[in-house]
Amino acid sequence: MALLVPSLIAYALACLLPLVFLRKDNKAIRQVSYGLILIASAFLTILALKIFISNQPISAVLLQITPGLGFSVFLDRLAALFIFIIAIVSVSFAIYSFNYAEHTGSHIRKNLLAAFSGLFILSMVLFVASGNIFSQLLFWELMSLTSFFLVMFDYEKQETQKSGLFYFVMTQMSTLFLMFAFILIYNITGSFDLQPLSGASPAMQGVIFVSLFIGFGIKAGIMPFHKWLPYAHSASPSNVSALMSGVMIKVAIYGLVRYLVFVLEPELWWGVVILVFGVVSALLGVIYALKEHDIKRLLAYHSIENIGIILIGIGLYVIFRAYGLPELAFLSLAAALFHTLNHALFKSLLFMTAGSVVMVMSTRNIEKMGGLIKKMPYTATLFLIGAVAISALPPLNGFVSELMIFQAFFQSFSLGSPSLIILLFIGLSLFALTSALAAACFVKAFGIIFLATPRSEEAANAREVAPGMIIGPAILAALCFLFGIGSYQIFTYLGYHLPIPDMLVISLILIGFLAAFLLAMRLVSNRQKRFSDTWACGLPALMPAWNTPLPVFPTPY
Amino acid sequence: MISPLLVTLTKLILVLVLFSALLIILQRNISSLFNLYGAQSLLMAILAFMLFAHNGQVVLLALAILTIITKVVIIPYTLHKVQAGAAIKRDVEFRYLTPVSSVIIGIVLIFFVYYVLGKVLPTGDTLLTMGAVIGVSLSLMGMMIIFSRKKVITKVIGYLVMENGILLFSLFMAELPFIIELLIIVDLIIFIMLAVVLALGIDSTVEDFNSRLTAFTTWLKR
Amino acid sequence: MILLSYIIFGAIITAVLLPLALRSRNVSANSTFLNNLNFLTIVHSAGYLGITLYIMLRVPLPAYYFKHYLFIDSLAVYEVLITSVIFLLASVYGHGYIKSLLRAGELKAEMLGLYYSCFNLLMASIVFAFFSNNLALFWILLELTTLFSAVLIVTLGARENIVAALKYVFIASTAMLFSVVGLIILFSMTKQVNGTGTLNWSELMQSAAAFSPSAFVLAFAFIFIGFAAKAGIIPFHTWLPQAHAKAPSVVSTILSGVLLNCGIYGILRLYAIAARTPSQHTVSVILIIFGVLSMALAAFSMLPRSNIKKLIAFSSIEHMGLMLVGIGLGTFTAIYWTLFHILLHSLIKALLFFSAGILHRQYESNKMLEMPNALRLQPLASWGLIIGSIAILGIPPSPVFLSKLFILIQVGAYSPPVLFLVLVLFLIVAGAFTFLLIRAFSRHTDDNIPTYHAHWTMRMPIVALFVMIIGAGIYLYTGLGDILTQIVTGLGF
Amino acid sequence: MSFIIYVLINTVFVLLISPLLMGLIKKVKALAQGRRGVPLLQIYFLLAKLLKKENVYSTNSSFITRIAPYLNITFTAAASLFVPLVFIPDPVAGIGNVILFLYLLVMAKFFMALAGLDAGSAFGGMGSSREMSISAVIEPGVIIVVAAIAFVLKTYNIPQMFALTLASPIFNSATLLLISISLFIVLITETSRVPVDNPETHLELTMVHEAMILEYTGPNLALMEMSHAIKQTLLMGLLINILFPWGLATALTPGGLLLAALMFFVKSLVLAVIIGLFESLTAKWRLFALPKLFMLAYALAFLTIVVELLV
Repeated sequence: MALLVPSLIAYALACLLPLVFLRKDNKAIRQVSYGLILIASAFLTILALKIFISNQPISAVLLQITPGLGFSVFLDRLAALFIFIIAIVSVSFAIYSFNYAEHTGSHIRKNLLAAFSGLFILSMVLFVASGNIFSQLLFWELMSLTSFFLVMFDYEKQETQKSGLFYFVMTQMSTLFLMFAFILIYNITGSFDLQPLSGASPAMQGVIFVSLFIGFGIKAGIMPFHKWLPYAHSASPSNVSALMSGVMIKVAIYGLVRYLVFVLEPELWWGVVILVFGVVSALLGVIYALKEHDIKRLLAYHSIENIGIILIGIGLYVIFRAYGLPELAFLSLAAALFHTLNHALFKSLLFMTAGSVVMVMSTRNIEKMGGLIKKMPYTATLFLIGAVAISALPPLNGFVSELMIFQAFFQSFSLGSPSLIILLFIGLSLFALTSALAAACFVKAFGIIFLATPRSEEAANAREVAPGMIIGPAILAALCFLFGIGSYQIFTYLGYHLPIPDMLVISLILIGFLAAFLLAMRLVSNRQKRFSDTWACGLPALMPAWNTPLPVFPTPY
Repeated sequence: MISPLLVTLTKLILVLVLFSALLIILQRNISSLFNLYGAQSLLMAILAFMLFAHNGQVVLLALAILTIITKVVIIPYTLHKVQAGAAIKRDVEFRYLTPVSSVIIGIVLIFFVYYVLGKVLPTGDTLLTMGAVIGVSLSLMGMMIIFSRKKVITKVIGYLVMENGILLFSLFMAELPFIIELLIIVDLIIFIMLAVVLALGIDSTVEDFNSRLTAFTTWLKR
Repeated sequence: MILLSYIIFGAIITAVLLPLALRSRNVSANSTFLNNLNFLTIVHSAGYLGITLYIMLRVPLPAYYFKHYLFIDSLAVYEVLITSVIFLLASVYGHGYIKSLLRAGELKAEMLGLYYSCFNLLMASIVFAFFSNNLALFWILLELTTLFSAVLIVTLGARENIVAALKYVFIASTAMLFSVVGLIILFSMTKQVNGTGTLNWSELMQSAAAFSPSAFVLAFAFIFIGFAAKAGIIPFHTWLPQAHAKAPSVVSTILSGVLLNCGIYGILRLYAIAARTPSQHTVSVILIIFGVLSMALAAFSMLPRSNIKKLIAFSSIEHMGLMLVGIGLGTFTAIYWTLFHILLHSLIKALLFFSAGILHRQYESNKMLEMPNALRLQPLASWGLIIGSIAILGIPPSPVFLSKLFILIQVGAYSPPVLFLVLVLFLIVAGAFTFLLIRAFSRHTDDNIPTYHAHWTMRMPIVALFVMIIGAGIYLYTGLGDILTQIVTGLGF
Repeated sequence: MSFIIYVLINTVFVLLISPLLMGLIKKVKALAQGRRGVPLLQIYFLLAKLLKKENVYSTNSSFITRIAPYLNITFTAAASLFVPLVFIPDPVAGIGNVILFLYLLVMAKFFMALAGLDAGSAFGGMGSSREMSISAVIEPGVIIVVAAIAFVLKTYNIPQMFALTLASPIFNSATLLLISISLFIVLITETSRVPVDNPETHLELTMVHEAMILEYTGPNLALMEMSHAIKQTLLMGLLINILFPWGLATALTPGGLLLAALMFFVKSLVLAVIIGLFESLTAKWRLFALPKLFMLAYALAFLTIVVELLV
């Protein structure tokens, strides 16, 4: 409590300060505002970690309006995890924004950006911290509203207008379904408190589940409710895209998990529904991403893919729970939540570094880029780390969570129903396809953006970005390593003994091998080197246009 | 209790009222409409007077006098005067309904109203039922006129017919306190005037209309 | 005799104002004559507000006057409070707005007298309509409001204004005549029950239990037609969009913020009677059906709009539908939040129309495609529209969120499918608002458009409304809640 | 302690035998085509020669080109720990997790593909793009094959799989034979062989793997070739030890190890002959025809699961 309230106040101040001095073009005010966000987020990170480690839920009433109606706070491990996600990304966001936000339009817009960012983070934190349905709904709407304004940042662009309209209608649709579900819940329990819905009939529970799923699903960007996501995420400023893609869609996952685990009594078919939607989102998300040439839209489609993966985990959880397999159910849920955290980290990282690139290049078309690794080595390295993480490659964090899902899938032989097992194996193979396509996509993205030769004037004249825009993402990159390599230790420390490989050992072995090979090569090989032009088929010079990989990405089957 | 003669006479007049309404529906000449309306109002007054003769309530007498003064004399007179200044003499445009179909629908309406009110009204009192049914039907016919005619001036007549229907209804159902009746009638007169002025405005140029409206204002505050 | 003070006050003002108004022929925008008229109007509305506040604080309620023809109870005071606040703001706003219209030549100087006299008379008649205990008296005053507001609509003198006013007058008055039929039936019913007929609401409440159900439903249906037309409920709404869109923004505010309330107020009073008769359920169903239909029609009509004021007008229909549903649900919670919703709806509609008014002065248009650079040229009005829209859509932190949520909860308890339908309608409305606002405010042109400098009297009410809308949420917990509880119990729920 | 010994033994064995197997297949192919072919140990000579040459870098290239060979061999070598070729160790910290094994190989491939793009040559880009697409399309097959094995053997740890098949006298399950066909297709694909890729060509538009490493010379090329050879050995080892695990040592005795190494050599000889013959008998397929092949692998693996479910 001691940390929570001051943090909330700091966010509120961060929002109010630029609004009060809206017409002043003063960089210091914005810096203070982002500074407040930074401090508040740091506090919240500590708070979340404290709760997470001690596993003692915090529950308090912030403001009691009338009996049965008020704002209350409930933070257990689940909420703390999501608070942690929000806070840690916000820390990075604030550092990144110190420099980035100064490059965005007129001073009033800069001030508005700072103000709405503060409010946006505040509303997300409060949604997750909410202890009752009423405040959840309230802050959900507030979050939608502020994010809408952030999407509308470049409101004069035709494209943004379309995105904004699309986004607003979709958020309202999500509110529609949530309100429907919440009101049904309220009318069953007669209070706004989050409590198990044991009295309701299975049919009613089913209706509530479906509307909750659609409501949260729209916000999370599940296919076929995903249409808004690529539009909105590419229209907003890149630092905000990082928040939206990294955090906001996770808040929807929080809602879904909260209701599935604590309120409703899931049935088997729910799990199947979630799983099917998850697989479809994952697969189609990545296929759309492969076709994309706009870097931010590409990343946005990958968010859809990763939300699909998270949903696969949740779906498996429900299925295993319905079959009375608590250990597997826990493994799946842990996988889903861990992937949520991981995706938040590497997707924000990718969006921020992509934002740096877009800022330097003033275009989002990756075919105009190329060769940036030599101009922007730090940004390129950070992007590479993000790309490795999102492609689920060991030993980074993205791999660990996908591994957990794979393992859950592999153990589906313990289920009784053959048809269900077949379904799970089909899901498994499509999931594998997704994961491989993601790697292919990021080879393409990283290769085209950063490698080879510049394909435009801007790319040739690119410069490395300001330190804040390196440090912010770098924190996330470091965490990607930490949560990848230390995953087994972290789970064990928290008291969860999961059957996953100890990535620390693997990493040590990798380092050992690397050192060994370096040493061996030093000893036995010729260490001379020479530089020469790339072989250009005998032509005088290499054409930059050649090094675009052919669009040979056959649609599977 | 009520003398049979009076009952027969009342019924006769009620039928006449209905007949006048049908005539109004069919009529296209505007000044004839005013005259028809005046005649219908006179029938109202006579009805009110007959009811007064029967049960001796002063309210009814006052109502009869009031009706004669306003609806038989003042309103038709004013309407005629206003009409003299306007260009149109005949109203031949209709929406949704032609006069003939209006008449058919009007007859259907009467049966419908009889059916609905028959369920509510106390049975046995045929006069009351008849009065109420014809009153409501008259209102509905007036509404039909408002809907089907395009010229505002005929809409006004439709409105007046409606209002007569309601007067009829109230005569038979229950006598409202006089003050209320009076207020309602005054209200309606002001309203009619406004409608007429506006109607003229729509049929003339805007500048012309402005001066008329000003004149109306002066009249209103006299 | 507090009520007397209203009458005396109104009479004095009218006595001073009317002769003044009638002298108007050719006056310029800056004449003392106009200032005087304006000042008197402001004093008039401020006076009502003052007296109302005094009543709220000091006078024990309910109080009856003039043989129970007039009375003051908490509901009436509440409605009068809303009315006088809106009128006060409108008259302040009108100061700058009317001058601007005069300068632009859209309003003829000869019309000024008519405008101000009708404005003040409208105010008086609405206030007394709320205070009438007698339903017939209420009906008469309601007719008068139609009359005065119609005249206010035509003061602009354009042809479409006349058409709009005529449509309004005919539809409202025709429907109101049906109310008389209903009132007469009601009167005869009380006569059967009590021996003497009465249309006094307080007495109707007492004898309601003895009414025959079918007759009462019939009477209710007839009266409902009239009041529904005043409130813009489908299918009697056709006058509303045109009238609201064509009228000067000050008048639109009054029409939307106050006049529609009169209709809803009448229906609420009537429902309070219905709730004591055996036919409550039937009446509820009627109200809910009409309410939902209104919302549906409004929602679908809002989609293709390009005219801001028309959109706001349809939004009024939608909210009237919601209030009707709220009343029809007939539970304590539903009525409580419906009342709160009435207050907020009035305030927000005022905010929206005031903002649209300034934009109209800037661009001489209400069409969304004709407002380039609006956010830069008129930031206050633009943000007024944006925030007003957010508020009216019921998105937090707007207090409308509360009333919407709780009415919806009651709808959910009544029937989940209806709840879902209503939610879908809300979505459509939200979409329509966003579509129009985004299109309107994202227009950009490089032409140098001269900025219209809105007079401070036009800007001040907008700021005041911002404060009041937020304040309403806070006030709900610091006093308004008790008042609302008192009203709802007073109505017998 | 035994783990460290295992690491040493397995790594050294893999490093030693991989070039030999590579040469073996080459030889078999040459013989099948009626040529004499290069000596069996040619690959060792080649590597030695490459180590002596200098590294040539493109002026367009970045540090990716420099680190890729090392990362590549590191990850492949790490993956080799997951497939015990001569000796089954006790499970340690998840070493042997089949998914981790696959992804270590993908990681190696990821950097190789990046390196292919780095120099800005048209060939490299094309190779990377094709490699990643092929690997994406085969991935469901690979995973489902692995899952089928896991499903049959009820474990997803490779050493345990070997231990299980070793414990049973003859084919643990007939279904494993079905899987082995799928596994063979995976092997062909992952090691860039006909009909998926042609390891012999260098400057044809059809090539995939060779195109990516086109820009490498000298020691770096040696590392790349080496890791490719290791990868091939690992996949062969996986196939061999699941189907015919006989001879694998379960305890650390010098005699057992020697026998196991010998046994593995003989078995891999047979497999190399099969691969060589297969390569000689088929022609390279069009890129867009490949999904048919992968679909076959997928279908067979799926069939395994279905059969297993019915039993």
